[in-house]
Amino acid sequence: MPDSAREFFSAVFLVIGAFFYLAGTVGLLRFPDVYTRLHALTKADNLGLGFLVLGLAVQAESLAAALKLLLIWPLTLAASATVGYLIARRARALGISPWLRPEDR
Amino acid sequence: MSTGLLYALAGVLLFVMGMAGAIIMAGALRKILAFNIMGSGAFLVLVGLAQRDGIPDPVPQAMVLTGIVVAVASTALALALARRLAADGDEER
Amino acid sequence: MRVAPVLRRTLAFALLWWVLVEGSSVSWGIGLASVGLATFASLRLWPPAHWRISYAGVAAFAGWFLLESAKGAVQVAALAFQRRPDLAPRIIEISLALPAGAATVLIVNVLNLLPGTMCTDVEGKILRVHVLDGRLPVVEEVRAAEARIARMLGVTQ
Amino acid sequence: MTGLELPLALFLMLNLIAALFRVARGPTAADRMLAALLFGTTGVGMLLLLAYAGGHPSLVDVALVLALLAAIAGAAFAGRAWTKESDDA
Amino acid sequence: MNLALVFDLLLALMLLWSAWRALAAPNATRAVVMFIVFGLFLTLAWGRLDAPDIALAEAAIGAGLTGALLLDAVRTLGESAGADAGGARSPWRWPVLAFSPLLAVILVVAVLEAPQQLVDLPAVVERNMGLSGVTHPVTAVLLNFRGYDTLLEVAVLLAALFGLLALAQGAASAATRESFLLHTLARLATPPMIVVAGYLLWAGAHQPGGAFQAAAVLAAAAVLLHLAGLLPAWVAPGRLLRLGLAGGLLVFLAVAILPLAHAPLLTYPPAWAGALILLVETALTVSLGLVLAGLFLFLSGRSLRDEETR
Repeated sequence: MPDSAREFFSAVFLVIGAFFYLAGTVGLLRFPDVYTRLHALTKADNLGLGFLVLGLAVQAESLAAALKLLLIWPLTLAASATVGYLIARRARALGISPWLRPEDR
Repeated sequence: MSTGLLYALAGVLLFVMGMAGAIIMAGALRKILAFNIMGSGAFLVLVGLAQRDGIPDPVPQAMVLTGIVVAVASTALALALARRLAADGDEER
Repeated sequence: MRVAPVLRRTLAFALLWWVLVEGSSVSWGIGLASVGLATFASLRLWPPAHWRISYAGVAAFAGWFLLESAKGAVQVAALAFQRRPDLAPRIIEISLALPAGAATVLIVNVLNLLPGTMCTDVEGKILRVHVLDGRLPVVEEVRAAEARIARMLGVTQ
Repeated sequence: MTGLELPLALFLMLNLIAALFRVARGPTAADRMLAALLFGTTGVGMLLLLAYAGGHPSLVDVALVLALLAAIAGAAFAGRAWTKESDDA
Repeated sequence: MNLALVFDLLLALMLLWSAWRALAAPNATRAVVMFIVFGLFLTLAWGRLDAPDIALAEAAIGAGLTGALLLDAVRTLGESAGADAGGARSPWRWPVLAFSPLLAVILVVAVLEAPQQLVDLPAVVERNMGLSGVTHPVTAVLLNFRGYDTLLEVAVLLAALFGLLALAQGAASAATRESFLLHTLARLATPPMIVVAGYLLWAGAHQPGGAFQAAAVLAAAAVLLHLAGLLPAWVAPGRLLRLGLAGGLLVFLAVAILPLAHAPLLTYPPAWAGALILLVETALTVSLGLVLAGLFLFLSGRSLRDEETR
């Protein structure tokens, strides 16, 4: 790939990544309870990191360097999924009841 | 202002904050946290001040690296002391 | 002990080492030692099981997973940017068909990353799932995820 | 280097700050545990961007270590100290 | 305005904010959480200061060890140990609060007015790199130019562990049966952690990394295994563990003393320096990993209070 095309794809992926981070943060700020906030962080931020890693891997100098970047993503996914579960379970153990729509209550 | 100088100044403020905390705070755990913050401030000053011209300086970096490891060891020792103190306090009661 | 899993794991950790050192070939000594130690630790912590993992299944699963996790993020983004987030959360209970152990762990992890589901509890075969939008056909999606995992690991449901 | 790395690192920093203020406010103990998730995603992302923004390439290794260990802080948060009392004050 | 400067300013402010919250939070758990967040910001700051070696150590120790250590302490000491954040009862409160800004101003002026260094240390290190046996300056300083600092530091770590062993009393808690998800993660993540530790040890010779960082990752693996209930807390060190704990120091000492016949302490012959440093670093990685893990595993769950309630 020529360098200009690489830079273009890299920039596109990075911006998409940043968008999902923003979505995660907005969700965290606006969602009503800890369970919904968990959804925001475990889904949006993780995809944000995925795109960010992809955007940087496009720029990487060697295949191994790119793979090293891409390796970080599944590691974070595994950690996020596990920690998300631990927090949700803990929240239930603490007796925090989930937020419901007024008509569902 | 260079990056090094900025973090050195932040380090000064952290050091003073940690020192005040270590004197004022009552709980053992808070005192330990305050000491750690104080130490981190000193580390930032060490490295930041040496690099205020923007040239990385390996000597303070190596010192701080060992400092961090010693800090975690002393934190563990201090926590062990705090536990022993709490346990002895319970016995006297 | 069978040789194949040992070889497979050694190869995987050697690949990890190659990626970490970014292809450098200096000083393989430490590399060999740590790959050996890692393989030993992995065999101790996770003795080889008698699954028949299908590689085509893994590839298909990975593609599906990437697509679904993108969907999940888009769903969250859409909800987050709505003027009034249209959430209809509820907690549902699903009885798992997958065998206990690794397959269950995998489905819990996968559900946490897939659109609109977040596991809060596992009791035996009962899975309690927090759902972002209870109006969507979540149970069907969980069943589909189960089927894919079963196919990939070669286990019967 | 596309020139976007540093602005995006700054953008992630602003995200992290907003999220942390939210998380620190609670109201429940579980909300505060969400800080552990921010470590793994936003922290790692920022380190990677800094590495490619002309910083040291070794910051990728730092991000890798953080990603590998992110679960420990989370496990310690969720598994160890939280009780109902730590929520009241 | 310069974006890098904005980033640095924000980061510095967040350092101060998280440190402040760690001191002023209303209960111990929240204080510890903010302290862990402080560690994350500190990692980023080291990255900005072109100090990836320190950032690596801070990331590994901050995320892997400090949090677990402090949260465990909160559990055994109880929230009361960290209570009274305001310190309203301390007679020193007002004098200290009045004096602190003054001290801050004095120190800030001192930092701003600090004279230039008389010796240009980076240049000196640079000139002597050829003799060090490695190509990464921080490792050269740690294990060659200022090797005796590192030697004594390892001794200090060991002393801290002995002190902790002497203090720890009561029964160590058995491994708790944790969530099966964490269990799985720990079993899956430990082998890659070993490879990463090996990589960091390998990296030390020519790029950021080395024994300390590798040891911190190994210790973190042990902490994760313990948190997941796979590794019980250590009660008393057996013979093998004792050898492992002290081995690094012994190898370092042997390497330091051997050239004494024809050179001062800790001068390696340049031809051998690389190999000797690798030997010392490998031994240190194992020993320091065990020492750091021991700091958590010997202490974990021990408290008389637990026994009384039982």
